[in-house]
Amino acid sequence: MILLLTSILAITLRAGTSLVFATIGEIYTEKSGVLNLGIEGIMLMSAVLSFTVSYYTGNLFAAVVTAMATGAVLSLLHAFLSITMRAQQVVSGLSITLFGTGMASFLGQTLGPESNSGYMIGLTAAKFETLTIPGLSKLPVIGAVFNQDLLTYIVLLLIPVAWYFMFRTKYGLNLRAVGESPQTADAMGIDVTRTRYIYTIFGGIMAGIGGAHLSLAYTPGWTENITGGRGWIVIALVIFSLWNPSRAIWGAILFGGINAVQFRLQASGAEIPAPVLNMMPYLVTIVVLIIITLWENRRRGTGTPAALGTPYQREEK
Amino acid sequence: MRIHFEKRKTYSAKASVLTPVISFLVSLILTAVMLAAVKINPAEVYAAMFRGAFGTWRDFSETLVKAIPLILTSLGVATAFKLKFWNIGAEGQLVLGGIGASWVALFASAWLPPAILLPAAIIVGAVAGSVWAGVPALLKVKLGVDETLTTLMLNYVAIIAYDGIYTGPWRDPDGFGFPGSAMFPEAAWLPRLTGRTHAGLIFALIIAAVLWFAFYKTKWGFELQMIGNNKKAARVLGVNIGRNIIIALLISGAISGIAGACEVTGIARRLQQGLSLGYGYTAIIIAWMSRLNPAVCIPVSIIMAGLLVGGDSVQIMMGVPSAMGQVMQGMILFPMLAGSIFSEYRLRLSRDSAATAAPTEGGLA
Amino acid sequence: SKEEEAKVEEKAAVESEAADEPFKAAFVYIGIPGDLGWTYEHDRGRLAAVEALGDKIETAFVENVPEGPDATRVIRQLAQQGYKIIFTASFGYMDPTLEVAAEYPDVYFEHCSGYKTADNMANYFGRIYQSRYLSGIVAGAATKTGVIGYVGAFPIPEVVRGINAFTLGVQKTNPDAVVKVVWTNTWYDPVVEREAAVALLDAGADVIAQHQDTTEPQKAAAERDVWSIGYHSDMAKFVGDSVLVSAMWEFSHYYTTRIQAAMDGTWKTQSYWGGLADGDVKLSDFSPLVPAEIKDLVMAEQSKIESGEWDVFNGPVYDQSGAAVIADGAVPSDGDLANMSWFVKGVEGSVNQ
Amino acid sequence: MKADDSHIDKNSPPMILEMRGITKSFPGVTANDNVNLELFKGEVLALLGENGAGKSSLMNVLVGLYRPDAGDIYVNGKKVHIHSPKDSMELGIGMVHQNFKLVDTMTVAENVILGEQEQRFAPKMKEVSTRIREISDHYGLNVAPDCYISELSVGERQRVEILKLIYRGAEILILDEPTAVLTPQESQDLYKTIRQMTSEGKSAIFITHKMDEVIRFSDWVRVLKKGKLAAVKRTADTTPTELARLMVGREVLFNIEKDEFKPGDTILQLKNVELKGSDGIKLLDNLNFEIRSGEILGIAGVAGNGQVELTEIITGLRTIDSGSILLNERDRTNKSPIEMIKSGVSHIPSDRVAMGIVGDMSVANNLAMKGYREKPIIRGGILRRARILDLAKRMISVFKISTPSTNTHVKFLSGGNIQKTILAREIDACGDLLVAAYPSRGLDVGATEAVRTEIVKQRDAGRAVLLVSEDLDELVSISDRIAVMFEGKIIGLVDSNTEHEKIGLMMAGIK
Ligand SMILES: Nc1ncnc2c1ncn2[C@@H]1O[C@H](COP(=O)(O)OP(=O)(O)OP(=O)(O)O)[C@@H](O)[C@H]1O
Ligand SMILES: Nc1ncnc2c1ncn2[C@@H]1O[C@H](COP(=O)(O)OP(=O)(O)OP(=O)(O)O)[C@@H](O)[C@H]1O
Ligand SMILES: [Mg+2]
Ligand SMILES: [Mg+2]
Repeated sequence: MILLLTSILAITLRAGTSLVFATIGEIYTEKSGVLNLGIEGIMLMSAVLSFTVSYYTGNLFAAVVTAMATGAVLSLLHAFLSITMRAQQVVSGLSITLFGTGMASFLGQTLGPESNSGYMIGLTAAKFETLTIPGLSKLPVIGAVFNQDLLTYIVLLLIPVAWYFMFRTKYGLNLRAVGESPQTADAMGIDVTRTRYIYTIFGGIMAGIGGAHLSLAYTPGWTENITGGRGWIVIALVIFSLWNPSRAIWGAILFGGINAVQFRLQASGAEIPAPVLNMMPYLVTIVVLIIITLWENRRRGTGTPAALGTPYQREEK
Repeated sequence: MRIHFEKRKTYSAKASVLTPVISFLVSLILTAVMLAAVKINPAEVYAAMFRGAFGTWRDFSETLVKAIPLILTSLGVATAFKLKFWNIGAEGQLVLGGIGASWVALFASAWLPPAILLPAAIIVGAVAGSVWAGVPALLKVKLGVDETLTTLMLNYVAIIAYDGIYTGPWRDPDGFGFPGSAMFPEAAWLPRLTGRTHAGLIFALIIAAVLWFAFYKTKWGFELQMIGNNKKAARVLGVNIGRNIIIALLISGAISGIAGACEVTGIARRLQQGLSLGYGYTAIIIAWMSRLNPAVCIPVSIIMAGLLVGGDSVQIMMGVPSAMGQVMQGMILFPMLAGSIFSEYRLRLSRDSAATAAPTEGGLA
Repeated sequence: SKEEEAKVEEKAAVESEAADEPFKAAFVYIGIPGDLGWTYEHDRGRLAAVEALGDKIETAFVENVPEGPDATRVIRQLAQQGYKIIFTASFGYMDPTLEVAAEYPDVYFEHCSGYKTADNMANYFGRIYQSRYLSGIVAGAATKTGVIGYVGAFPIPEVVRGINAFTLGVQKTNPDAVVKVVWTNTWYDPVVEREAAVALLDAGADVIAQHQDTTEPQKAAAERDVWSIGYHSDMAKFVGDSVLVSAMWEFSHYYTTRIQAAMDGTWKTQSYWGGLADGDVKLSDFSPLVPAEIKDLVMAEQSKIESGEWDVFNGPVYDQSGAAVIADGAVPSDGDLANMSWFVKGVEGSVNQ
Repeated sequence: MKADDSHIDKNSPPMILEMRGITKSFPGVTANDNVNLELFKGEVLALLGENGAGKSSLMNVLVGLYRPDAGDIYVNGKKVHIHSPKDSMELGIGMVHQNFKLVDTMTVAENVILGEQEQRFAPKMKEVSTRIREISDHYGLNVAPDCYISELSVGERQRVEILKLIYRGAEILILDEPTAVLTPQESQDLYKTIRQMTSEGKSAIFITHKMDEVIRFSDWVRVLKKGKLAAVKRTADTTPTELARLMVGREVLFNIEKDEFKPGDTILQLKNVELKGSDGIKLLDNLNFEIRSGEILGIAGVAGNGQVELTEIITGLRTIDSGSILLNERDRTNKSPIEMIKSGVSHIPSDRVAMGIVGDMSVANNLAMKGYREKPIIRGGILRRARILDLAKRMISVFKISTPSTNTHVKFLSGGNIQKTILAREIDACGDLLVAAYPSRGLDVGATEAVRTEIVKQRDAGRAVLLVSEDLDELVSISDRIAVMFEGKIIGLVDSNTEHEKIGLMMAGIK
């Protein structure tokens, strides 16, 4: 039992890492008032490009930096379209996803070596290995936490930092104000446009790292559609977290964990039809959201940034 | 010198026609540059795309085949978006519509007179789609649960259920165990108009017309507009918001459900792999590009379908990877999005008294 | 009508074709040739045909064609473009192929993995279960825990048959071993496939087999330093020696002969289900980790099957409840095999009906 | 405008701020046309003008929210470039906006330090709170630093806004209609605070529509008219009547004429009405009263004592926990808003922009938002645009709504015209009862006059009116009876000629 829990926790954290990176990033983006539905495309592009860099240079650092740069560039495009050009954020994000998905697939078929007919698929490259922390990793259940790859450790540390930054620092305060009431933020001397650009790009960078975690650590290598739609799950997890980075981990655990649990149920010979079990992560997410909505509504409201999705311009009524 | 956008006092008709045209041209140029960069001849690509999508009557009819579900789902999406209800579950609602219609076609033929089998299938499909949209609507209205998440999650649930059904219980008993239901009885086939273009096109056009009328000419549309723009005021003015959301979402889901029902009764005529092709997501783009105007949804859907169909032709005729099709769609949308600002704003150049000033909001320094 | 016009145009195009122009063959794929799985194998077959027939033929493929309404259009466009033989390589293309075949009687159509035929439409598939059986022998010999994990996509007969054949092979070397099955409800999702494999590994499996489209289950096994069995292609190339052996497709022979037949005008419709003997399915090279005596055993079994004296599902075969579904000495028909929706004894899991 | 300088005499304190030739136009309107302004150290300047005269625009230019088309600003005699509120704050200029600039989901303390440059990386909220308390104590701005804005009353929010400025060391305070939402007592306190600050050397500009405030609390008055500077006066040398005439260009009636009080049948009756909040506290406590036809019942009270809730239960926006509501002797307890509308209840809501209009729809549509359900606008299920336009044109002329066109989005209208739009719509559809909450809040003298006149006209026509207001003058001048609310109870029901002091005491809970 303990062993089972340890193993579920271990895979859950691993599975959740890319989700948490991207979710934290998107929480920040949305808190500034910008909705970025391009996460899926960003994650895919970052996954393929970081893997390519890892393949050719063997340098994981360079690979992750590439992923971050990819995320930054694509989210900059989104920022330009939705903040400066005031385009529909929903469509802009979806277009980024369209473009990113296609481009990632195209690059995955062209960047590879001649010997592999240009494909990146099927190659192996430097990847993030599991770094076992001696001693701690032997603990029951909790040990799973100390048996992860570098990016997972980073994300675990990042969660409290992201929470602290958002809720305890002046920059976090300014950020929340921009998403909640850009008019107020502007009147208080906060540069709304700049803030939105910064956090949209930050969100892209984080999604980029999330993509890199897939191709460099969790499922090392490049496979078509490596994300399997996780960019959309990220959008759901942001809502699920009620825009609080400290809750991102629970969403990811729920989501990654339920899959781990449902496959284990199947493996243990449970008599529940497989499709019903396969639906579990989605159904449970809905049910849990209902519960926390009821709970949070009573306490303080759900944290949805009031100005989410609305462009802001001074001198405009 | 300072460049900034100034809101137009009145909506400019000229700008609203010119803008998309110019944006589209810019799109073509940018995409051409990108294609040339990866050593693909853009002129050939465009020619192949155009020929593939609109070249012959037959090609155009295939484009229409693709446009039908896009029109219907984008109408469904637009109905919900009118109320600022972010229904991104059109995909799941379409799938449920397909399942519902298939259920009638497969199992009700035993006791339903053939004449009403097809209408019954479409209606049940619509109802199934309605239910799938109604649940998030109820959760939103009664409990305040965010609809973006619930509608998205229900897409996955619908697709898993659908996969489970045609590979499992509804599998054709004479199909050697292969996935997919039995063929529907002919009474449940949606008639075809030309080529494979089926009567779903007529539904799409009728629904678009009805919705257009409802949005702009009826009390209900007036109330939708009120709710969509200011919920609080609408409530004060006696509009029942909860009920309107639920009604609109039932309609929204029903339209997407009809899309699914038409797909199964008009194209495959059985329940099998290939119902969920992402129409419900493309519909979101179309609805927005059409500014939620049902009449505009039709041409935009046809253009979008043309892009998709043409993309395949490019692959066939030029051996360009299929991924390029998606890349091009994105590339075409970006300038269109950037250009959308010009129908409401105009670019103004002004002399700035303090030329060295730091850039501020609203200004692109 | 417009349709007739189109056909006339088409005829004209065909007739104007000079005799020395290459014969055009097209392939419709569900994935991309770089998927290292199903589509990769078909494309290997296509390239082999090009190799064999040289510039007498010209081939093209269309990738990522979704099953459903798009397939019909793509197939029709290929026919319109003057392709004389069109291979459609996914189950869901069956009806679309049939539909277009009816419109283009002069074009030959070949559909893979279905069951419908027409005068100008054949179907073809391979008895991959035979390779699965052989790979099961290797897995049975390898397992120490007596638990083998099997990641399955959907509980359809093709997958079930593979699991059963594999299990029978396992029992050849390890009669008490169990094959645990989990269903992912997806053909292709690297992350989900991996998670399913890890769940099986946690349940004690030390060999992982799969019916999926990526190599993730095998990779997950390799990361735990246990073994796996490949499918589709020789997965050892991408994962390493921990892939003991792979059950492989081999379409080169079929594609070459059928295109040749079409060129010669000797093409006839058929329902083709080739096996080891025909060279349409095979086993990859063994990993160095496989002991020689097991290799010998596998070879012996292979020649027994190739010779036709025995096949995998010759009775008796018992289902999970212990009942002899295929009686002692009975030989199931191809129809029975095609319809298989029950698990043999030794499989842990359920075929949900 | 050289003439301007004439008012500066040699004894004037040093000029701390000067705006010269400010011009600012929006598509279609020139909000400020070559406007000059001077402010002297330690003095208070009142800015007057009709709704839409350009007062807020001028101040927004000053704090860097609007970019002027022309003009210069001098602070302490030095020309400055103000491009954003950050710049103005650095110059010690701070503004309390007409529409509060507060983030509802944050605490008072968080709002106070929002955007503050010098703040440390991770602000020590304890220290901030302590500092806020010091300031509160010093200036009598009582507010709890850890409260969420969403939990505060408007008066408290107002104080937070001022706290923000003081906290940042503003030397020049701009207050845009600070008292529009305050009770007389709160207004008094506010001006006391301002006076205290000016006595410490700070200066202030305030905008208001209340003439008595101008006379009592300012040193200088500037009047804007249609974007132009119309007059500059020393407060001591002018009178309310003169100021009103300068603003509006005609004489303004401060006393509304009305017919003799001849109440008819009972229209609205409340019996033992009780309403509880989510925390179980009684928001309305055993309310019993009636309003007769031809009567205006004024509701007085300090904001937050149940007045808004009272209007909401009568208009169906909230359901009561016990008791009953009768309209024309029919039980209408806990009916929905639409049922109340159909029973003949009209409603001018307390927050006109948030609850009264749909900003992104046209003026015509907004005017039709009551009538769209019925003939002649709807016929055979079809909405007839032409009828909507007819209706709109009629209302626009009857109620003198000033709008560029019937097609203009209503959000672009001035506050007064937005209120007139609501009034027109509600009165046109009114049956027997008109519920008006703060109908003249933020309106200029002319518009206020128009609104009050209209309400009295409804009474004279035999309707029953429930009028909630914080403005005692308004209540006294147009109500027939006044009910004073305190902590959800009606603490007294008095005649309208009861003296102010007595009502004021009751508002504080003292009978
Ligand atoms: N951001 C803006 N966009 C367009 N027009 C504006 C904007 N701000 C103000 N205006 C217009 O400029 C004119 C002056 O408005 P302003 O708000 O300065 O008036 P005001 O004197 O403050 O009126 P009130 O007493 O109602 O507050 C009005 O016609 C108004 O509609
Ligand atoms: N009553 C409230 N009303 C509005 N916003 C609130 C309220 N309470 C908290 N918040 C917002 O939420 C933010 C986070 O609050 P807090 O620091 O308590 O979060 P937390 O400790 O992460 O919450 P939890 O641990 O309960 O999930 C606050 O800074 C504030 O902006
Ligand atoms: Mg103002
Ligand atoms: Mg104003």
